[in-house]
Formats: sequence, C-alpha cells, structure tokens
Amino acid sequence: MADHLLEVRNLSVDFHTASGVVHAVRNISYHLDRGETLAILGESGSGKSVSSSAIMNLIDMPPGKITSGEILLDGKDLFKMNAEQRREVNGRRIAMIFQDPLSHLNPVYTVGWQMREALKTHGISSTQAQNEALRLFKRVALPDPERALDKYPHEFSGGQRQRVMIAMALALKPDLLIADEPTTALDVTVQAEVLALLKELQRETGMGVLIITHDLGVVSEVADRVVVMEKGQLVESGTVREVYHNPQHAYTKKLISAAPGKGEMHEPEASGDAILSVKDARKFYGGFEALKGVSFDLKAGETVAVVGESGSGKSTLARILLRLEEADGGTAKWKGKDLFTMSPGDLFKLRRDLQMVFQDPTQSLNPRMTVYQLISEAWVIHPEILPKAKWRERVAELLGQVGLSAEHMGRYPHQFSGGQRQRIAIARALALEPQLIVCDEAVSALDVSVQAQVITLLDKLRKEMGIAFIFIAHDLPLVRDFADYVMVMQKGEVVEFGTVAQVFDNPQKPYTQALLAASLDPDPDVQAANRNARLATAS
Amino acid sequence: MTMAIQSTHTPKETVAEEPSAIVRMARMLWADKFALCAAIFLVFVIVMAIIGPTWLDELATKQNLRGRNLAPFMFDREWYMWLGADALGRPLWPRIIVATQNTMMVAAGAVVISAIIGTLLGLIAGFASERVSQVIMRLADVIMSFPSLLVAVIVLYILGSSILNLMLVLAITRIPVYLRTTRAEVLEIRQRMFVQAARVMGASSKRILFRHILPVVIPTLTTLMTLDFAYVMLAESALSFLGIGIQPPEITWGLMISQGRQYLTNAWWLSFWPGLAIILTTLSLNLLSNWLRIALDPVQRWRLEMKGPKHG
Amino acid sequence: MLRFIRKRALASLISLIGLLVMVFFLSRLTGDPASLFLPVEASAEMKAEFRALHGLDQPLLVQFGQYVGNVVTGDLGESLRKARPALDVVLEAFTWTLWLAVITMTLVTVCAIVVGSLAAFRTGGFFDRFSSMLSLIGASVPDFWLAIVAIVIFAIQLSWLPTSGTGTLTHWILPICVLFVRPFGIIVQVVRGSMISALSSAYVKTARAKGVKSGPIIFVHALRNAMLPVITVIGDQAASLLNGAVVIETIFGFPGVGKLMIDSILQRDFNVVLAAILVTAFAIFLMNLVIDLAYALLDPRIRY
Amino acid sequence: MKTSHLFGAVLGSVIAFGAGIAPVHAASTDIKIVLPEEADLLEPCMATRSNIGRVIMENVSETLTELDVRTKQGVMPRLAEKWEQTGDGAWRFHLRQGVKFSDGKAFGAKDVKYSFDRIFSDKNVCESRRYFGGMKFDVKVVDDNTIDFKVDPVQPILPLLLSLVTIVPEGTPLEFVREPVGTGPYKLSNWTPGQQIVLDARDDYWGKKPAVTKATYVFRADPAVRAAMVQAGEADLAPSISQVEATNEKTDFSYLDSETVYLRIDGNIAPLNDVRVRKALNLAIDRQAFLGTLVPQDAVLATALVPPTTLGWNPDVKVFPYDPDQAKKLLEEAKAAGVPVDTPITVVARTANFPNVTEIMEAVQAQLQEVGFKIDLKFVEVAEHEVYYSKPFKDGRGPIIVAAMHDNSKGDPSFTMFFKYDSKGTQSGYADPKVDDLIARASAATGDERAKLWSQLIAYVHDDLVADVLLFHMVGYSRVSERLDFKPSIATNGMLQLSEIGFKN
Repeated sequence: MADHLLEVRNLSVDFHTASGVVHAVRNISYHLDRGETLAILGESGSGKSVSSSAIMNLIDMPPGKITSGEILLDGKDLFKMNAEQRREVNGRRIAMIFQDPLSHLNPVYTVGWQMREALKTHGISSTQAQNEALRLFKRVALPDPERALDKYPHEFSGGQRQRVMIAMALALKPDLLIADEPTTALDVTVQAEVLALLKELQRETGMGVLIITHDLGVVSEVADRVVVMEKGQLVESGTVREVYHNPQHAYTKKLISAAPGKGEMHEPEASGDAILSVKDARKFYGGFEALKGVSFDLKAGETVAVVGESGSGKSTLARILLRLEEADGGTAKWKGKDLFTMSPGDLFKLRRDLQMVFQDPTQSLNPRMTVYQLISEAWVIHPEILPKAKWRERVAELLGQVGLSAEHMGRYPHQFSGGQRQRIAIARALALEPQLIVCDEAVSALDVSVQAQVITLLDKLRKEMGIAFIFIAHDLPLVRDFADYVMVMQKGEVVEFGTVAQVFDNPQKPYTQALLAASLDPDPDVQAANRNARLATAS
Repeated sequence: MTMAIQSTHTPKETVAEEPSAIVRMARMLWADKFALCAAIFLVFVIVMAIIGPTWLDELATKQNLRGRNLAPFMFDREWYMWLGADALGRPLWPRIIVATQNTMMVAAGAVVISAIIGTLLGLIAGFASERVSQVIMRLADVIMSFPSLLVAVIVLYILGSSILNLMLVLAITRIPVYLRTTRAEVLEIRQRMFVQAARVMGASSKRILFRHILPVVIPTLTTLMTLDFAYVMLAESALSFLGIGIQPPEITWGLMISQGRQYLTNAWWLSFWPGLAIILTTLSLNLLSNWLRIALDPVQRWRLEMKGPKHG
Repeated sequence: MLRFIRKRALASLISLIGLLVMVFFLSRLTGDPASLFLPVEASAEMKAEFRALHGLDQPLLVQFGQYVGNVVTGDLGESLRKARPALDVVLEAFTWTLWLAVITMTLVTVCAIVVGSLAAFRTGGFFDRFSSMLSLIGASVPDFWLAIVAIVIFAIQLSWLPTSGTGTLTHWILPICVLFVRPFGIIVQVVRGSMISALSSAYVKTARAKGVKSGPIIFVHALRNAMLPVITVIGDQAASLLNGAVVIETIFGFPGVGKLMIDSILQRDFNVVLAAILVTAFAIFLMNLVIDLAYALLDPRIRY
Repeated sequence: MKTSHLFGAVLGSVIAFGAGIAPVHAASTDIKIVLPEEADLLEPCMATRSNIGRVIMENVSETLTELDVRTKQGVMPRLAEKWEQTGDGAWRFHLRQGVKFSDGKAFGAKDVKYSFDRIFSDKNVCESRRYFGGMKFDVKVVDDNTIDFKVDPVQPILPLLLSLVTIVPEGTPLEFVREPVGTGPYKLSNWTPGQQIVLDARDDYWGKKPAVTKATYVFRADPAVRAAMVQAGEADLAPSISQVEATNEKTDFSYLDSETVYLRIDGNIAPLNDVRVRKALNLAIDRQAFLGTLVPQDAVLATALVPPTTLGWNPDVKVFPYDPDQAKKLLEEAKAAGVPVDTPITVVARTANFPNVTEIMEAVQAQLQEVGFKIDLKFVEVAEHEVYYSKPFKDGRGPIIVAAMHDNSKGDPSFTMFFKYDSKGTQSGYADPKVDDLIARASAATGDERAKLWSQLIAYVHDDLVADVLLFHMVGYSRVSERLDFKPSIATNGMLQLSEIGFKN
C-alpha cells in the first residue's frame, strides 16, 4: 500500500466519565493524501473531533485512553514517538485551527507574539519570525497587517481572528492542516470568505486538509471526500458526491434529509387585524444605535422570520418586545396597547400572551428545578390560569404535546439531551397559553437532525393552536421552511421584508442576495454551481 | 455503576437515570478518602461539642493544685489524665472536649449570622438599583477596613463579654465576605437565560431572587461557609489569645493555648494539645470545603464520581 | 485611567469618612482614657484636667468637628499618652509593618506561584498531593500557636535565632517564617486551581498544537492568564498583613502598626487609633490601585 | 518626617546582620536591660510610674531625697544635703552644691521651685501631683542653695514625699517632654520608640561615678522571652521574669516587690455588707495552698495592704486561717439572720493584671464555691476594670468583689490607706467613721505616734471591719547575668538605679 500523508488505523479511544467508560471512537480508520481535503462529518457526541485530538496529542490522559490503533504520518506511527518528537511534529508537520478562535488565542499576548512564538518554537530566529509573521498576515488579507501584529485577539472580529489562526497554522508550511469546525461560529458571509481562503491556501501549498464539521454545506463546499461518524463509529465514507447522492447508511440518509431549506415554502394565509404592530422601534446602547427604526405588523397565527448576521439588531428587537430591555423610541401596539410604555400591571397580564424561547435551553432552564417545577412555575406566577389541583395533569399534557412523557416530570434539565431541553422550554412557554412566541435563535444550538424535529414541533403547534411566531435566526435556509414572512436586517435596519417566496426566489437588495449566495447548499452540485456563479459575479 | 454505563447507550428519547442526591453525595464522599476522614472527624467534634460539657464538665473543672502541669502520656493513670493536666491540675483531655462546645458555638454562630446577613445584603446589592447597591458596597468597605480588634473591644465593652457577643463581633467582621461573593454571583446569574426566562413569565423580583438566583448561589456559599468556619475559629482563638475574646472560667481552645503560653518552656502540652485540636478541625474543614467545591459543581463532579467504586 | 483613579478615590474616600465617623464615636463609648492614663489613686480633679487638656471634656460633636477640622489641615492630633503627634507614632510603626508585609508577601508570592503551578501541571501526582497537603496544613495552623512553638524550638531550645524584638536581620526570620505559612497555604491553593483551569483552556491546546514546550506553556501561556484571581487573593492577604499582624507582632515584640493598634485600643489612645486606621486605609487603597494596574498590565482586555 | 530614619534603621539592621545575635558586650561595662513594657514617655514628673521610673528615676532625673530600702535607713539625702522642720511646720531644705544638669546648667533652688510649679501646672497632668492632693504649697527660694516648703496642712512626711518629685531644670516646657534633662549619673542618648532606649554615663556627674557606662533598654512582653534573653546573653538583666522561669539559682533572684494582691470588697451591698459574710470569704480561701504553686513560694501572706517594710505594719495581726467549716457556719448564721447569702457575687479581675491571674482567680472561685458562695468570675480588660475598681460606683450594682493589686513601696501607709479605706477614698468600699478618724490622725502624726496609729488602723481594718480579702505580698524575680553584681530590692519594681549595679571581678 502506498504511503498516505496521514493514515488512521483502527483507532479506539475511551474516556472515563462519571457514568463509566465512554468509547469515544471505536475502531475507526481513514486516510488523507497531499492536496486532498477530507471532511469528518458528524453531530455533537459523534466523536468526530477525537481522532484529530489524538493526532495532535491533545487528549488528556487520564481521563482519556487510546486503547488501540495507530496513526501514521508519512508511514511513521505517531504513537511510537516520544513526547519530544510529537512536539516537533506539532506545528511543523501538522497544524490545527479551531472552532472558536477567540478562546483558542491566548488573550493576554498580542497575535504577533503568538505568531512569532509558533515560528521560534521550531527554531526560526526572531527577526525572521517577525518578517514571516508580517508576510503571513498579508497573505491571509488581514487589514493593516503591520499594526495588526501588535493587537490583542479581542481587538479583532471573529472572521479576522480565524484568519489569524490560519496564518499561525500555516506559519511553518505544514503538510497537514486540521480544521476543527473552523467556521461554525461565524456569520455566513464570513464563513464563505474563510472557506475560500482555506481552499486557496491549500492550492498554494499542496497540503492535506482534514476538516471536521457538522455542516453538510461546508462539506459540499470544500471537501473531496467525506467520512460520516455516529456515536464513535465511522458509518460511511466516500467522495462527497457519492455520499450525498447515494447515502448507504440510515444515519447518513437522515442527516441529508434533515438539512433545511428544501421543503415547501409557505404562503401567508392569515387575515384580519394585526395583533402586534411595531412602529419605528429604536434602541441605543450609549452612542451606538442598535435599532434604527424598525417597523412591521404581525397577524394572529402568522410567523415572521427575522434574519440577519451578528450585530444586525435582531436579538435587540426580541428583547425590547419582551421588555427585557426598554425601547428608546417608537411604539409596539399589542392589541391596541403600546407595550413599550405599558404599566407594570398591564405588562404582567401581557406576559401571559407573549412568550419567548431562548437560544440555549441548557442556560434558559434553571438547573436546580425539576421539569414539573419549571413548567408549573407559570401557574405559580399567574395563578388564575389553572387551579393547583390540575397542575400535574396539565404538565403531563404539555409534555405530551412536545413529545416527552409524563414520567419526565421529576427530572432535572441536565438529564435531558439538547433537543429534549428545548422541548421543555417550549412546553414552559405553552403553559401560559400565549398568542405570540418569540424564538430567539431557538434551534441554532441544536444538531441538524434535532433542529428539524423542533421545527416540525413548532409547525405543529402553530397549526393546532394558532400561535403567532417571531422567529429569529441567522441562517436563511432554516427559516425557509417555516416562516410566512422574512424580514432581513442589517446594522439595525430592515433591509428587506417580504413573503418567504419573495425573499428567497426574488431577493431585491444586494445584502439579501449576498446572504443567500453565502449560504451553503448541502448538495455539492448545487454548491459548485453557486460558487461558480459567485466567482463570476465577483470577477 | 453498570446501569449507568448502559444508560449512555440507551435510545435517544429516554433520560439518564440518577441516584438520589444523598446517595450521590455519600458516594462522592467515599471517593475522596481525605474528605471522608475529615467528615468523620468533624462528626466526632460535633458530637463532643454537644455531649462534652454535660458529660465531662465536672472532671474538666476539678482543680488539684498538687497535680498541676502533670505531664502527658502517663498511661498508668486514669484515661483523662493521658494528655496531662493544666496549671490548676485540671485534666487536659476533658477540658479540650468541654471547650469544643464554646469553640464550635462561637464559630458556627458567627458563620451563620454573617452568612445570613451577608447573603441577604448581597442579594439586595446585586439586584437593587445602582444607588442602593453602592450604599451597601460602601458599607461593606467600612466594615472591611474596621479593625476587627476594635470591633471586638467596642462590642465587648459596651455589651459585655459573652459567647453571644463574641459571635456578634466575629459575624460583623465576616459579613462583607458573604456580601461581596453573593453580589458578584447575583450580578452574573441575573444575566443568565433562565432568569430572563423567568422575567418573561412575569416572575416578581422577589421570586427571581429567592427561587432562581439563591439556589444557584447556595453551593458557592456552602463552600465558603465551610472555609469561613475554619477562619472564624482561628480568629476566635486569636482574640481569646489576646485576651479580648472569651474570658475564663469559660474555655475555648484559643484561650487554652493562651493560658498555656507562660508554661511553654516547662509544660508544652498545655498549649500544644488545644493547638492540635484547632489544626485538626480547621484542616478537616478545609478538606471538606475543597471536596464540597468539587462535589457541588456539576462541571467538576465527575472527578469524584469517577473515583467511586473501582469495579464499576 | 485618571478618571478611574478618581472614581476609586472617591469611593474609598466615602468609605473612609464613614469609617472615621464610626470609629470616632464608637471608640469614645468604650471608656475614659483619663482613668487609664492616670493611676487609680488619681483624684477626680486630675482626671478632669487630663480630659480638659486633650479636649475630651467637650461635647462629642464639638470634639468631632475639631477633629475633622484638624484632619483637613493634615493634623491628626497628638497621642494622648506619648506627647507626640499621632501621625508620627503611626508612621514609625507602619514602616516596620510595611517592611514585614513586603518581604513576606514577596516570598509568599514567588514560592506559592512556583509550587502551585507545578502542582497544577501534574494534577494528582505526588508533588501535587504533597504540596496540597502542605498548603492545607499551612492554611489551617493558627499563626500564634505556630509562633510560640517556633520560639520554643528555634529560639529557646536551639538558640539559633533571637526570641523576639528587632535589631538585626536575624530578628526578622521567625516573624517572616510564621507569617509566611498561612498566606502561602491559601495562595498555593488558588494558584493551583487557577492554573488547572488555565491549563485546560483552549489557548493552551493551541499552544500544544503549535508544539510549544511544557515550560513556556505553564509559565508563559497559562500563568499570566491564571494570575488574575491569584492577584486578588494576594491583595487580600497583603491587606491583612498591612492592617498589622497583631498577634504575631505582639508575640515577637515587633513594633508594627498591629501592635500599636491593639495597645492604643486598649489604652483608648483615640488619636493614634484613628491615625493608624487612616494610614493603613490609605496604604490599602494604594495597594488596591496597584493591583488594578497589575490587572490591566496582565490582561490587555482590562482597560480603565 | 522621621520615616526616612526608619528606613535607615531597617537598613542598618541589614548591615548589623553580620553581628548576629552573639553578645557583643561580654566584657564591657555596657549592659542591656530587658523590661516588660516600653514607656510611652520619659517624662520626669511621671517617673513614679514604674515603666518610666525604671529607666529614668535616679538615673537621669534625681530627687531631693531618696528612700533607702536596702539598709533601711529611711529617707536619705540626694540633691538635698540636709533638711529641718522650722517652727510652723514648714520645711527648709539645703541643696547640694556644684550639681549640673546634663545640659550643662547649674542646679539650684530655682530649679526645685520650677519643678514644683511645673507639677501643678494645668499644661500637663503630672502623676506625682497625686501625692499632694488636698495640700497647699508655698515654695520659697531662700537663696541659691536653700529652699523653704510651707505646706497646709502640715506634712510630717514631706521629706519622704520629696523622694517622689524629680527635679527638672528651670525652663523645661510645661508640656510633657520626651527627652528628659536631669542631674542624674546618666543622660538619655538615644530613644528609638518601639526598639530601645540608651542611657550613657555622664562625666560631669556630681556623685560617685557608677560602674555601668552605658545601659540599653529593650522591651519584651513575654516573661519567658525576657528570661531566655539573659540566659542566651542577649541581655544582662531582666528585672522581672516569671516564677516558672526562675530556676537558676546563680542568676535568678527573688525580691518582695511591694505589690499586694487583694480582693476589694464593696461593703455597701448585701450580702457583702455583713461582716460574717466577709469573714467567711476570708476563711474560705486556702492561701497557703497557693504558695509554691500559682504564687511564688517566697510570697508573703498579707495582713495589710502595705508590705511589712512599711511604717506601722502590725505583726500582731494574724492571717485568717483556712477553715471552710467555720466559713460555712458563718454563712449559715448570716443566712439565719436574713442576709441574702445566696445572691451571686461577681468577682471582677483584670486580664494580665499579675502573673497567673486567671489561674489564681479560678482557684479562688473554686474555693469560695466550696463553702457555698455563688461566684460569677468575670475577667475584663484594664479600662473596664477601672470602672469597677474606682468610684463612682454604679447605682443598682450587685455585690461585687474586685481583684486588684496595690503597690506601696514608699514606706508609709498614707499612700494607701486614704484611697482604699477612707469614706472618701476612690477605691474604698466602706464609710466607717473609726477608719476615717484613724487615717486623719495618723496622717497628721509623726514618729512613734504615727506608727502606732497606723498599726491600730491595720488591725481594725483586718480584724474588726474585715474590709477585704488580703491575699499575698507578691514576689518578683529578676534574672541577672552572672557578670553583674546586682541584687534586686523592693524598689526594683518601680526604679532601677544603674549605680547600684556592679560587675563581678
């Protein structure tokens, strides 16, 4: 067998945890050649990052333990090297970039210092390191590279930080670059730029790239081949096109079908007066204007999706509508009454009608309350809704509605999975029998397959109960299947407002077009077409 | 344990089984042998504190000027003489046990009083308006920089020297610790999503403070209280040592050290044993506090649970 | 920065005024300095004269007004017993305490950081367990007990070191060693905890991926990040030393501000007590400023 | 500001490191003395206070007369060469000539007058003024070397009183001074507060040149430490160490230190207003058992508040025997007579008042309880103790006994009796006309008559009034380096004349 650049053979890694030994990866094998991009696709808990940690010698032992297998770099087994040799490999032969560049860059040193350290660790002189750092910063197109060297990580934007990470990783021209979810926390437009940069650099240096992701879109954009992982096992591998078009394993099929943005688009059906009418809502943070006069109407049972990148003001909008923060201008009439200026008494009554589901259910559920306490708290606060005798019955009913069972009542949030937790959060919102639920990135933190389930649930509730939704998201495909209207926001302003079909099929504003273009399609063919179209318009 | 392993492989829509809280804590305590010893020792100390005075008071106060400064380790004598006797010929072993009650009561009282007042003020300071918060914080600063000796002299002069007043003195000086910790935690927790969720439901400030924030703060406070118990014990002994704390004929360990000080060169045991009692108790409290810090922290808990029964 | 200092100074000033008011009035409730200064046989007239001489016969509010007036002009009054300005008495004692605190805290900081960092690097290893036990014991021992035991052993039995007092460098060894123990025990634990979380942080992972050696990872990458909570605790410990290690100073006959404070409190030398509080409060204020500066120096994200 | 000096001092100690702890003066005539507490002031008119007097009394500042306690010759001349009482009770003192203050000025009658005026000035509160309470002084300078004192009422013991008045040069500030100028054999050459006081011998001293050329005083609160310092050669003389430490016959000397420990009874409040109860208190205490245990073996059981060396001390008064049965009987009698003997009695003692105070008081409590008293023992710090000890007593107080220690090394009971027993005495718990009368008469009397009256008073107070529970005349211990030739005396408590110290061989 010809030597691959990297070959992982029969790798098994165990972790000792509270609930016993977890087999993080079991007997997985894959390989990667120079100039090639291999994607490891998997959802949270699939063990997709474990093998890369093993390659980089980043597994803490204990609690981790490599129980079998070998990792060959150019035919040499990394596990047979001593610590010093492994250290020499790191950075020089194999480099790595991570999901969250802010926490992966040392906050207390300048990025220039960290760049130079990477170089100097492997024997490059100080002056040379300085020049090289500057060259790399220019190469990754950081604005004002000379001054950027003397800045600290927190002084950059997310995309720029990832560029810093990439520059640092490429400093010693490694043969292999491991990218662990490199674009997950980034806005879609920035994600596109970063991925493009990665591809470009790969072409230049001929390195092999191992990209670890949960996003089919990223796979279709950059990878040549893909391996799919589920619960520590490698369930499928092949070229991206093969796997997408002809998935063999049930799990792969499920993943592909769960990818959003392919269902029917809604046509708004609701009629009658608006229950919520927002006019010229404004919000300032100090001198910064977060909301610059936002207006829209919402009828009963309707869903408005608010889409925008970070800093667009979409979450601020949600927070002032729910009076978590005070608006600085404008009105928001809820059934005729301005909820921005409502008296505390009225506001208290309004709480019943207006509910919210937050992004991260791990944080929005009090960890020290049982499911029963969490849901029934609504009736403690608003006792007029339900007599105490009926609480237990009603909690069971609500849990049933969100797809959980009554026996879960006595458990605590941490005993549930992420998707289940979000269902509990939804059940809690439903307990007040609201007419409008604001979902602030309610599914963003969830795995793709779980996302789909939660969206289905919300859809069901909308149909059965006629609840209106304001659905806030940063991801356009996600809202395509669910919303009636789409409101695109940028820098505190509404850029475009229209029905789903209008916005998706016929975007008017360049920003909307750019957003749509930057969204990655899970179909490699579609994605390739998109990319070519994008390059065409760019040039 | 076998069950728990299986649970990670059970189908998605079920929920991890979990033993009851008490069983869990017991298991985690078992896992940390130092903490276990500490806990056992502390239980012993508490039992002694409760039954000591009624059981041994007579022995502990019986003077015998002819047997003064009797050396320890005379095992042919009665058991209570094994640690030696003090300057009035009173056996040290019973005296240390009887002193346990005062020592523990002062420390426990001071910790409880300061924790309750400090936590309440901290909750208010963390949740109330900026102005109220500032007033409370400045008050904490004042107490912080008030020399504790002066507090002691003032309170004990005006109110007289008694166990209760000594508790009060020590409690006053410890209030800022709880106040600051609680406030800092409240400021952090009130930003958390579940607090916002409660507000969205219309929960009152009182409900949010006591139902949502306080339970999250309590583990931190428990750990702090354990640690503070040790600190207060040392502070009490220091005050007694300086002669402005508990006064004879009441006894505490600190006072016993102080009284034995003048015999150091020829009867070291007078000061040594009570000193050892203090060290062992504070050490146990520190060990237990370290254990609590981990045991009450869901993120770190696995460290203990992992160490549990080895053949799991 | 200047605005920050001003804000901090204002907050401290408010606390300080509150403190002075409380100490002024409360301490005057605790008895008559005249009967403490004069022998028990002294006549009532003599005591009255003593009070008149020091203005203690005035109504409390008048006394307070005069005191405040003098303080504003920088006059902290005379010691009631020593016939010299209270401020001189305090500064003299404070210099000793300051030296003691500075030397002790420097030693503590250096030792605790090295020991704590090494313990954190190999969590659960022999050195970790050994140093954890050591630091726990250190944090648990009553310092006055340790002081008298140390005197008995090193000064009386072995005659290696002077028992107490000042004069030569050897006089400093025992007090410093005894004062060292508790802060060391506490800070080692904080360093260890802080270093464990720093060492498990993402940026350390990056450094390992870069191939950085263990030494620089511990002492360059992790340590600087781990220092923030450590500095807070160092500040707390230093503050308690600056307030005067009363018991230790008493046992070792060390003429520091803690001993001065307890003596003055017991003798009801109000002016000295107030001056001592003022001076230490000011020193602690300065120290806190330095600590805030250290934060900013260590962590570029902190800007005032 | 002196701060810079201090930094210097600390730096100095760095340099002194080399010197280490080895005794540097082994063969010299410089000595180091370790005292329990530092003086706040070195004010001559405060020299009757022991922590000041031990340093400056008769070393720096001298008096006109001096009480000889070693050879018991009574009042001896110092700065006055001789004195006589003139007709109308006035005293004329003839001063020594050729005496110079340490600042070079000549000593004369004007300085004596000035010293007196200064004591009575309202710019200070000189402690020695208390010995002249209720007296009117008319001090007249006759010539440079002669001075007349006319006192109203007539003071038969004026020469003795003048042993308490230190002489300062004319022009000394009326306010307290920290650097005393005197005529003594030594002058203050250095005082670093918190550390040390240094006295150097003067070349121009009028009298015999003392053997000690330089004395350094250091201060250590802990008696064990003081003893250890002499043992280790760090110091030459520790005037007071604890009995526990005094184990070396060659270096450790005991001396009757003029301090008397007693329980002051407030005889105004029931049940303490009943003489049987007071007698029972006395009989209940096993004084002998304390000797050699909590109280030094050499201590003397007290029958009067003044030590046996005092004028008028009455050898016929006998110590109450230890008789618990009799005490119980007396209590029963009192109870039968309707005295509320079951009322709890508060015994107030002062922390660190005298060696072993807690143990002694706990033992006393146990012994009193043994015969049926209900005793609450209460330890307080000095300020609070003073509230209980001195008048005005609180209204509505319960029965209170105050444990206290009284010092009279002056040789005459007048320094004690008025304060402790007269109805107007500040620490007196009684208003007994016979006591008042005896005190008044004794104070005015001279010679044998005076001694006789004091004797009567002492017997009456002890046997008939049973005014208090007298316990012990305490004993002090000094540790003296073997190279010194020095024996402590009853005066050592309040005064330590360097000129009495010699060197062996």
